[in-house]
Amino acid sequence: MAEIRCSACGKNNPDFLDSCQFCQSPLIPESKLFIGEEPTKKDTGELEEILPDWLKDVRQQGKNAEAGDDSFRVQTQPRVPKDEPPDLLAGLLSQSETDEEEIPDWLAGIAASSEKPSLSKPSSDEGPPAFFAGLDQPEKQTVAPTPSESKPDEIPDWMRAEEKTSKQHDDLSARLSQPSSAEPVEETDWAKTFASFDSFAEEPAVQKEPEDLSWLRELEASSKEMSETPMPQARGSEFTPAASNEDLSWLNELGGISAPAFEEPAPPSSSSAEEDLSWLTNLGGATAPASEPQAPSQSSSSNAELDWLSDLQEATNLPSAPAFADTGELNSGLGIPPSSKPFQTAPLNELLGDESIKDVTPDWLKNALEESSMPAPGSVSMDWFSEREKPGETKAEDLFASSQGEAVSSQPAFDFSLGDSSAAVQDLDALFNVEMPDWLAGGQEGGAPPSQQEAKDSAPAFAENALSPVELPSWVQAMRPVDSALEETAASVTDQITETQGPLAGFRGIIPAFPIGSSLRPKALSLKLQVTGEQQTGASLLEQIIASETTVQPQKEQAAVSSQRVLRWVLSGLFLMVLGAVIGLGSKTMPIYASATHSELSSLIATIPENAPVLVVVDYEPSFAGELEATAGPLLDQLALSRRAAFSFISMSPTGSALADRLILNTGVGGLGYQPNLNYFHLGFLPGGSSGVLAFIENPENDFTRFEGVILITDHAESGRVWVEQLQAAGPEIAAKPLLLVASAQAGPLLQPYVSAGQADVMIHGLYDAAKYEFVNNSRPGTARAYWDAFGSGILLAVFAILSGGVWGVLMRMREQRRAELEQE
Amino acid sequence: MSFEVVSAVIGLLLTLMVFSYLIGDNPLFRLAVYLFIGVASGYAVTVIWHSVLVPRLLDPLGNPNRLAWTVVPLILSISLWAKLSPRISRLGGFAMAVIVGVGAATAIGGALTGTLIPQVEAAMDSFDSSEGAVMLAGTVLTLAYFQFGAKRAPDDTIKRGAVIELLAWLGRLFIAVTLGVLFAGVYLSALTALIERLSSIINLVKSLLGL
Amino acid sequence: MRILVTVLAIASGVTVLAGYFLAGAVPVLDQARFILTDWAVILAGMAALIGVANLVFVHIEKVRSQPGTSLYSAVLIIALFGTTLYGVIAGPEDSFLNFAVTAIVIPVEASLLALLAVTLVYACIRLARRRADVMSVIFLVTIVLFLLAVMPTPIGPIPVLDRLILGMTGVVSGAGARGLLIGVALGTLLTGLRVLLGIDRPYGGN
Amino acid sequence: MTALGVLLLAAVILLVFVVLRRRSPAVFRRIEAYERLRKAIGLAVEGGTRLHVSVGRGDLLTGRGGSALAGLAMLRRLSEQTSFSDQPPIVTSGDASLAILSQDALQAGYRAAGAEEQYRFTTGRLTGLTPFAFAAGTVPIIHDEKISANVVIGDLGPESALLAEAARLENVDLIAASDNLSAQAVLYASSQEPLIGEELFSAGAYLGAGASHDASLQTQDLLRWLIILAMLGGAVLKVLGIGF
Repeated sequence: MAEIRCSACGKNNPDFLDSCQFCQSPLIPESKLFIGEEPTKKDTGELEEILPDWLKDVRQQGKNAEAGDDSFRVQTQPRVPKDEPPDLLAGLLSQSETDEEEIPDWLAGIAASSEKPSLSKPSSDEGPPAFFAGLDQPEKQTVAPTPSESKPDEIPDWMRAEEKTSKQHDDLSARLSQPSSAEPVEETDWAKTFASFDSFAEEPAVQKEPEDLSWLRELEASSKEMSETPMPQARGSEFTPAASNEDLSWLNELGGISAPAFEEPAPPSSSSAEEDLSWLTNLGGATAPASEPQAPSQSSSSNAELDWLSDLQEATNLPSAPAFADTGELNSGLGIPPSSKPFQTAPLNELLGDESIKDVTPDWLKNALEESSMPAPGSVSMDWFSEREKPGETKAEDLFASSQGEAVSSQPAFDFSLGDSSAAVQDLDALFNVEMPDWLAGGQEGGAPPSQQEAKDSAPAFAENALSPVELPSWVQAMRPVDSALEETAASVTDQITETQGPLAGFRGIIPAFPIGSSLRPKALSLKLQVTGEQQTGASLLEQIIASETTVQPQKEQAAVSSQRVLRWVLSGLFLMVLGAVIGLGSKTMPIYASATHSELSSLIATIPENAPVLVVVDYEPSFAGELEATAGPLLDQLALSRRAAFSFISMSPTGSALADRLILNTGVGGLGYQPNLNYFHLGFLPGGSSGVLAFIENPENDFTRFEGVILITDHAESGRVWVEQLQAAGPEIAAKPLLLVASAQAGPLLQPYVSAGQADVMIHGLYDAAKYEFVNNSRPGTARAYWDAFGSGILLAVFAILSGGVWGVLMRMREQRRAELEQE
Repeated sequence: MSFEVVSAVIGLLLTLMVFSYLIGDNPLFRLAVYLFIGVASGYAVTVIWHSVLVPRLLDPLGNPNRLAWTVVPLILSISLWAKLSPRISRLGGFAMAVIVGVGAATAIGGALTGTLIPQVEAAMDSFDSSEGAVMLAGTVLTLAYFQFGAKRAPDDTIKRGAVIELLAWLGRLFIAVTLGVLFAGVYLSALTALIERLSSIINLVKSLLGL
Repeated sequence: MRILVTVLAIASGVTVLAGYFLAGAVPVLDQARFILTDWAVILAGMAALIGVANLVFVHIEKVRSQPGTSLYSAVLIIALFGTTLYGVIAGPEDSFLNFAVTAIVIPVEASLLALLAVTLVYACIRLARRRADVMSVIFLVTIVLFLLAVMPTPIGPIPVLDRLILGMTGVVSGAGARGLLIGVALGTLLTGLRVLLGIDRPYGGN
Repeated sequence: MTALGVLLLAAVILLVFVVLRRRSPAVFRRIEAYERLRKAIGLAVEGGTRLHVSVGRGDLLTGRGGSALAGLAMLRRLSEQTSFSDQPPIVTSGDASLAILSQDALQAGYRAAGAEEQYRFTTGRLTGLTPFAFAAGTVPIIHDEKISANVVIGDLGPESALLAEAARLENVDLIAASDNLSAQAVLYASSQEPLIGEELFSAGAYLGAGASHDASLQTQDLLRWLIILAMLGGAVLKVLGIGF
C-alpha cells in the first residue's frame, strides 16, 4: 500500500488520507495545486481494493449508529462527492453516515454481479476480504470509534503494522481541525507519478479541502450524534450536487456503457452519496464478466474513448493477461518505449519496469501502484479483477474467493444497483443514469436489465475496434479515468485530443488539451478588469467628457444655433404677420359648408324644454379659453336663444368659475340678458376626479335629475371619459340625459370613440366644427366665423412650412449622407 | 377706463411679453411668466381653500355630527405640514399614504372601467364593418408594437421575435398616423389660441385707436 | 412606522377599489370609498397649501442666492401672497380676483399655448431633418394631409380630399388611439397594482 | 365583475412574475430614449452636470395619477443614481401632492445611496398649480440651472411643447413621456427620442429599479396579448352571432 510520510512527524500514513493520522498535519499542502502533489487519490486504486472491507465496517458502524435514519442519510450523502472527489472517500463518508445501500453497491460490484441482490441488506457483516480489514481498523478508530465494530482478525499482516501506528490517533476530527500548514508530502517516485495523473481529476478535491475536512468532521459527528440533521449537513447538501457532478464526471466519461442501466427517470432530490455508490454498483457490474462467461465483454459504446475499456474488459476476461506482462507487451507492440511515456507516467513506467519492486509487491498492490489514484474506483477495480483472474496468483484468488463470498452476502448491494426490487432504488439508479459513467455501468452485465443487455450486445464490435486488451497495460488503464475526468471537467469544452505522434499515438486524451486542472482550480482573480455595461457606458461618457474638453467646436455649434434661431424668427414673423393681416383686415372670404352631424345637434337641442336647467361642465384650462369659447359659443348661443336654458356651471379646474364668467361674456349669451344667479349659476369647483363627479351626481342636494342635459366643455379626453362613465354609473335615468361634448381640437379625436359608441350624443370639436355648426345653426355670426379665415391661413402656413421644411430636411440629410460617403471613400 | 379695458391692456402687454419668447428667453417673458405663476397659484389656493378646505374640513369642525369624520383628516392634514421639514417629513407619510392609496385605486378603477374594458368591447363590437376590421387590426397591431419582452441573440443584440417585429412595424404605422392626427389637433388648438390672442390685441388696438 | 404607513396606503387603496367593484354587493364599501376619497381630497387640498409654501421657499432662496433673477422671484412671491391673501379673505367670486384671472392668467396661458403654433411647426421641420425614418415621414405626411382636409380655402373644402382623408385618418387614428389608450390603461393598472401591493411605496420614501 | 376579474388576474400574474424575476433577470427590447437617459445619468454623474426631472402634473385623485406614480418610481431610481453628482437633480412637478411625493422620492434615493445629508428640500419643487403655470415655471429652470438633460415622465398636456422648446433653446436633451396622447404627439416631434404610449410605464424597469418593475412590464406584456386574444376572439364570436 502506498504510504505518505508525514512531513511533520515523519510517520507513514496511508496515502488516501489528507492529513496525518498521527499528528493531524496536512499531508498535502492545501494551498497548492501542484500537479502530482495531491497524494490523496493517488492510490485510490489501491484503496479501491481495500475499501470494501473497511467500508463495510464503517458502514456497519454507521448503521448501528444511525439506525436507519434515512433523512439523516439523505442530508449527509450529498457531502460525499464534494468532500471527497476521490470516490473512494465518498464511499467512505456515505458509509460512515449509515447509508446501508451504498456499501452494498460497491461490494456488489466486486462480487459476482449475476447474484440477485437484496436492497436493504448490508453486506459488511459478512466476510470482507481479510486483507482489507487492516484498513478498516484505523478508520474505525478515527471515524467511528465504536469498539465493537473493529475486526482485527481480518486485518492482513501488512496492514496490521500500519494499524498499530494508526491506532495512536483516534480522533480524526481533531486532526482535521488543525490548520493545514504541513509541507508537501514526501512521495516515492511512483507516487509522484500517480499524483501527476491525479492532478487532473483531483483539482476539485484541492478546491474543496475545507469540505473534505467537513465531511470527516461530519463523519465523526455522525457517529456521535446519531439522528441529528444539523445545519452543516444541510449546507453541505447544498453544494454536493455540483460537487457530485464534478466528482463523477470522470466516471461519466468512463461509463458511457452503463447508461442503459440507469435510464429510469431521476428523482430531483438526488443524493450524491448514492451517486458515489452507483459507480460502485457499476463497478460491481463490471466484475460480472469475470464470473459470467456468457457476458462476452464489457458493454459497448461507440465512443472511441472507451476503447481501452473494452480492452480492459477483455483483460479481465482473459486470465492469461497479467497486467504487468501486458505492460511490456503493449509498450513493445505500440513501439512505445517505457521511458518515452508522458511525464505523468514516465516514473511509473520506470517503477513498473523495476522487476525487483514488482516481485516484492503483491499483485493487488502492483495494481494499486499502477493505478491513477483519482479515478481509481473504476480502473482499480478493473485491475483488481484482472489480477484476480490471473492464474496461479493466490492472493488474487483469495481475493476473488473472498469477494465471491462477499458477493453472496452483499446481495442487498446488488439489489440496489440493479434496481429491480424497489422503486426508490430505481429512482436512485435513474439518478445515476445522469451521473454515472458508462464504463461502470457496462460492468453490470450480469445483473443488468434488458436495457443494459442491449448495450452489451454492441460491446464486441466495440471491442474489435479497440486496441487489443492484452496490449493495454494497467497503467494506461489507470490513466483512462483521468482523461475522462478531464473531459468532463477541465476539458469538457473540447474533445480530447487523440495523439497522432510519438509513443502515445492513437491514444486519446492522454495529454490533456488544456492546462492541467485549469478549470478545476479555484478561479483565479482575473487580471483583466471586469466591467459591466453600465460601467462601460460611464467610462465612455467620461472619455467623451474629457474629449469634449479638448475638442473645440464652437463655430459649427454656433452656426447651427443661429440658423435655427433665424428659422424660428422667420417662422414667427411669418405667422404673426399673415395672421395679423388676415384678422386685421377682417377677412371673411373663405366659405363654410355644413355637415349632417351638425344638423343632428340642432335637432337635439330642439328637444330640450324651454327654460330647462342645463349643466355646463367647464373642464379646461385658461389656455384653451379662446378656442373653447369659440367652439362652445354657437351651442350655448343656440340654447340661450332658442330654449332660454338656464346654465349651471360647474368647474373641474380651479379657474373654472372665472372661465365660466368669461364664457358667458365672450359668447352671444351675455348679450341675451343672462344674469348670474338668475339665468346662470356657479356651482363651484369640483375636486376629486371621477369620485368627485360621482359624488356630485349622487348628492341629493344637487338634484341632478333636474338637469335636462349636460354640456361638457373640455380640453382633454380624460374628462369626457369620467363624465361618460359616471353618468352611466348613476343609473338609466341620468344616463338617458343628452350629453353634448364640446372639445378642443386636440381632444376631439380621442373623444370621438365615446360619440361613436353612443355614450355621448354629439360632439363639436375645434374651430373647424364650431364654424360649421354656427353656419348650420343660422345663428348670429359668432367668434368661429370671425376666426375662420385666419384659421385657414394659419393652416396653409403650417402646411407650407412643414412641406418645405420637410423637403429641405430630407435634402440636407441626403447631402450629409453623400458627404459622409465621400469622406469615407 | 373700465375694468375690462384695463384688463385687456394688461392682457395685451402680457401677451406681447410672452410672445417675446419667440425671439428667445428674455426678461420680459420671465416677468410675465413669474407674475402669471404667482397669480395662478394664488388663485388656485384660493379656490381650494374656499371649495375644499373650508367646506370639508373647517366647517365640519363646528358641526358635532360631522366632527368625528373630520378629526382624522384634520390630524392627517396637520401632519402633512411636517413635509416642509426633511427631518420630520416622515410624520406626513400617513397623509400621503392615504392620497397615494386612494389615487392608486382611482387610477386602477379608471383604467379598468373607463378605458380597458370599454375600449376592448368597442373594438369587438365594431368588427362587423370594414372600418371596424381596420380598427381592430390597427388596435391589435398598435398593441403588439409595445411588446417589451425580447431575447438576446447570439451576437448579443436584443431583439424581439421576427413575427412580433413585423407586427410592431405595422403597428408603428398606425401609431404614426394617430400621432400625426393628434399633433394636427394640437396645432389647430394652438393656432386658434394664437388667432384669439392676435384678435384680442388687434381689436383692443382698434378700439383704443377708435378704428 | 413605515409598515403602518404602508398598511394605511394599502388599506385605503383596497377599500376604494372594493368600493369601485363591489359597491353593489356591499353598500358600506361604497360609503367607505366616498369617505376615503373625501379625506384624500382634503389632504390634497392641504397639500396644495404646502406645495405653495414650497414654491415660496424656493423663490425666497432664489432671491437670497441669485440676485440676478431675484426680481422675478420677488414678483412671483408678491403676486402669490397678494392673490392668496386677498382671495382667502374675499373669496373666489370676488370681481377683483376675477379681474386678476381675466387680465393675467388667461392671457398668459393663452399666449403660451399660442406660442405652440409656431413651436410645433418648427418642431416638424426639425423632425424631418433630425429623424427621417418611415414613422416620422408618415407622421409628417399625416399632419399635412389632415391639415389640408380641414383647411378652409376660398373655394371651400378641397374636393374629395376632406372626406377621404378625414375618413381614413379617422379610422386609422381611431385604431391607433384605441391601442395607445389600452396600453396606457394597462400601464396604469400595473403601476397602481404595484402601489396597492406595497411593492412601490412612494409615500414611504421607497 | 369583468373588471374585477382582470384586476385579480393582473395581480396574480404580477406576483408570479415578481417571484420569477427575482431568480432571473428579464430581457427587454431596446428603447433608444432610455439608452439616452442612461447616458444622461452617466453624464450627470461623471461630468458633474445637472439633471432636470419632471414628474408632470398628474392629479393623483384622477385617472391620470397612474402616470404620476410611474414618474415617481422613475424619480426614485434616478435620484439614487445621481445623488453623488456634484449637481444634484432638480425635480419639478405641477401638482402639490406630487411635489411632496417627489421630495420623498428624492430623499429616499439619497438615503439609499448613503448621501441623505446632500438632500435639499428645495430640489423638489412645485412650479405651478395649473398646467401652463407648471410648464411656465419649469421653463426658467431649464434655462437657468445648467441642465444637461431633461427627463419628463408623467402626466403632461400640450404644454410639454414649451418644455421641449426650452430644452431645444438650451440645446440639451429632452427625454419625455406622457400618458396624454396629445402630449405624446407633441413630444414625438419635439424630443430627441420619443417615448410612446405605455413606454412611459417602463421607465423603472429600464432604469433597473428592481425585479418588481421587470415583473410589471412582463405582466403588461402578457396581459396585452390576452387582451389581443380577447378582442380577436370576441370579434369572431360577434361575427358568428354568438353573443356574450
